[in-house]
Amino acid sequence: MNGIMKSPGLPALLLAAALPCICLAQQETQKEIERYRQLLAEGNPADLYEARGEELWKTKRGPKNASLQQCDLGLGPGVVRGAFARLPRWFPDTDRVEDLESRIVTCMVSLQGFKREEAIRNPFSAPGRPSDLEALASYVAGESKGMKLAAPLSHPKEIDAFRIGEQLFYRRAGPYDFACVSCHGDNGKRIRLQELPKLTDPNDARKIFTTWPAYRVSQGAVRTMQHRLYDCYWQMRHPQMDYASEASIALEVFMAKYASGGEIQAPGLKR
Amino acid sequence: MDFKRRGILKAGGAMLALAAGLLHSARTLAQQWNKAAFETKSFAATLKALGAGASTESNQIQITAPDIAENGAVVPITIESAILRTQAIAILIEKNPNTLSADFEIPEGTDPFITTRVKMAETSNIYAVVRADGKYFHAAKEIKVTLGGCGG
Amino acid sequence: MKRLPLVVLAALAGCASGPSDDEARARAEQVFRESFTHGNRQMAARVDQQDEVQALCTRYRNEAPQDVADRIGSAAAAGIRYPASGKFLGDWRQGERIAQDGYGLRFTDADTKRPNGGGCYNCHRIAPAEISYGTIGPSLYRFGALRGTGEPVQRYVYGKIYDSQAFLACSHMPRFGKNGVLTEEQITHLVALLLDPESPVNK
Amino acid sequence: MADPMRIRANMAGDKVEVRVLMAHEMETGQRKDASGALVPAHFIQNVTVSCAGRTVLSAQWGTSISKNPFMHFRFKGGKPGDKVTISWADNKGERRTDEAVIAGG
Repeated sequence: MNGIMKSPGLPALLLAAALPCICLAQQETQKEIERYRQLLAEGNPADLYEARGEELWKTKRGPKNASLQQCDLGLGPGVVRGAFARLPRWFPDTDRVEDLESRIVTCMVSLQGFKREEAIRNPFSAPGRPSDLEALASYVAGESKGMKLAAPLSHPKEIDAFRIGEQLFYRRAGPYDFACVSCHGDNGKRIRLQELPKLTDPNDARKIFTTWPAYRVSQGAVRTMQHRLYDCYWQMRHPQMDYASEASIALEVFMAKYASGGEIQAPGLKR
Repeated sequence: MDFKRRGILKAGGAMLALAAGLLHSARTLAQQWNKAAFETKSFAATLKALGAGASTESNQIQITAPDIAENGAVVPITIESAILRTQAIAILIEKNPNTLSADFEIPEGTDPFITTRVKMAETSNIYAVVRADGKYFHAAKEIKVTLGGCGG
Repeated sequence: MKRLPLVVLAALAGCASGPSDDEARARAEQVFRESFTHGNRQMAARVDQQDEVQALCTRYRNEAPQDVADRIGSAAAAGIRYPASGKFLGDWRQGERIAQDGYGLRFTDADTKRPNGGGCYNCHRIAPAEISYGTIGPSLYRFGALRGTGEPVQRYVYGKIYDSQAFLACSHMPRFGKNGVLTEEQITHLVALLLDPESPVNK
Repeated sequence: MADPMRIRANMAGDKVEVRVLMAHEMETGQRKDASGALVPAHFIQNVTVSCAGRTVLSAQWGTSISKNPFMHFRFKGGKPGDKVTISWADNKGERRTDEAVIAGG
């Protein structure tokens, strides 16, 4: 909390006295939520998305009737195993820093001949309207499960992206005056019962950043990092963020630095 | 337990042309759907529609489920019956628009144990109803459904 | 949180090597505007421009130096419009509904006639019955019982909701009144939720 | 045609342990879409599991089984190499059948 609350006669110790009994009930709730998550762990519906993504990866599609099996995700054409653990990164062919989703789109355009607007027409699935990008992202992410995140931060454009991401992380705007840091700036904080990672603390960042994309039970779908950012800005009373925008990738580069070394556990399973 | 894709035989729709016996049962599958039971609105009404006269509470039925569900869309629940000759296990969610959620027939040789995931409209009692030797038994557990995140 | 000496604060603000902080901030502003081009135009216009408080809190990462914090605080305090009637206590039942309701000002909230919610439970514990509460803000449970319910406290709570930065510069809490999120009447209902002896908060 | 199920079947002592994930929207008929119209109910009503020509589990489901349904159960009488076949039918007459070979213990 920022500074001591300046207010008439707040006996801070009085409030502190009330805390222990509140905390106890709190731990019960937290323990039960943890149990809820464990009971779900034995079968992650994201597996359905990984299988469909693998199918799509290998299927010839688009004007050029080609598959994505020659896509270079950073470890060479066609190498999928471990590629996600090195993203986001700078790519020589586009001379841009790209994340998992923007790189898949790049390959859909260059290899399969889709126009970019076509490739990103349905980035977020809705009931009865599955998204190829969510399935493809689930498959590629799953191929780095268990590996350590090591997104590079050496190329000048990667450093530039980091610095922009850092500025945006603290940028307060809109009717709620929110920035990312408003919710992700402290350890052990929650919105309702949803714990919030402090994204500039490696201990939190390593455990959380590495679990996206993830199947979200509240949405009955796998959601990617692009959706995560789009959804955050929705809650921050900002307008729709453009899919795979430069700002989204800059924020990912910023977060990836603090999550570096974390074990990839994607696709994850979340509320 | 992660599903290893490679180890699993991936069967496409073509599997439909299976041995006639199975196809036959797949076709008759759809008729056996107890519409009346799935439209009941209370524990008692569901019991009647399932053909149960009375049902006695039993501590031989174990319900494993979280006390608090972070989201009502997916609530994991496991039911295990220690009652001999358990023939069926049903899941009832009292406060849902339709109480009956699922009815599992347990043939000879299959464990009286089932795990699945249900949707809960709000905090409610969940009943596990067991039919054994034609008699009905039940156990109940309250599950709190909370509003996660800052939506709402 | 201990106050850092001014010189350290200034250094912190420009901590990254390479392009100066101002250059990085200008670059970020340009990237920000180019990344919200397909969505709602009015909302984009509003977030493209930061007001002075938002810009200062961003620059100092919510830890403004004392002189800046004092300036923010006094300007905020001066800007609070208290109810002309002088009546701070509304209906705590409506206050509970407003505190539970997170609707309003999102790009999916099409019904502009429906009043905005306050979403207070997202960050605060308030009435004991609600176990799904947040912890970004302090617990407000027994607020009236602990701090009294007289006119000065009513005035403080009204002002804190209207513009939290009048009491804590760069507070995480939105300026509900100042930014036009909640109406005067809605704020009085929230004041009642915290201070009305009959409210479950004080039971 | 719905996506294939993910079936995992392996021996656990003398029993076969099966976990299955099915790709299905499981619409309750109570949900409204973006324009406020009710989305019609679309849910799996019947599930049948067989192994070595014998039905080892059958179920009738209502609208409150979660989307992308999951099931975990055990039965005796199967051995490694046998096939576990799972079929579902939904209220729109759509069907899906998939199978998996029982892995070793």
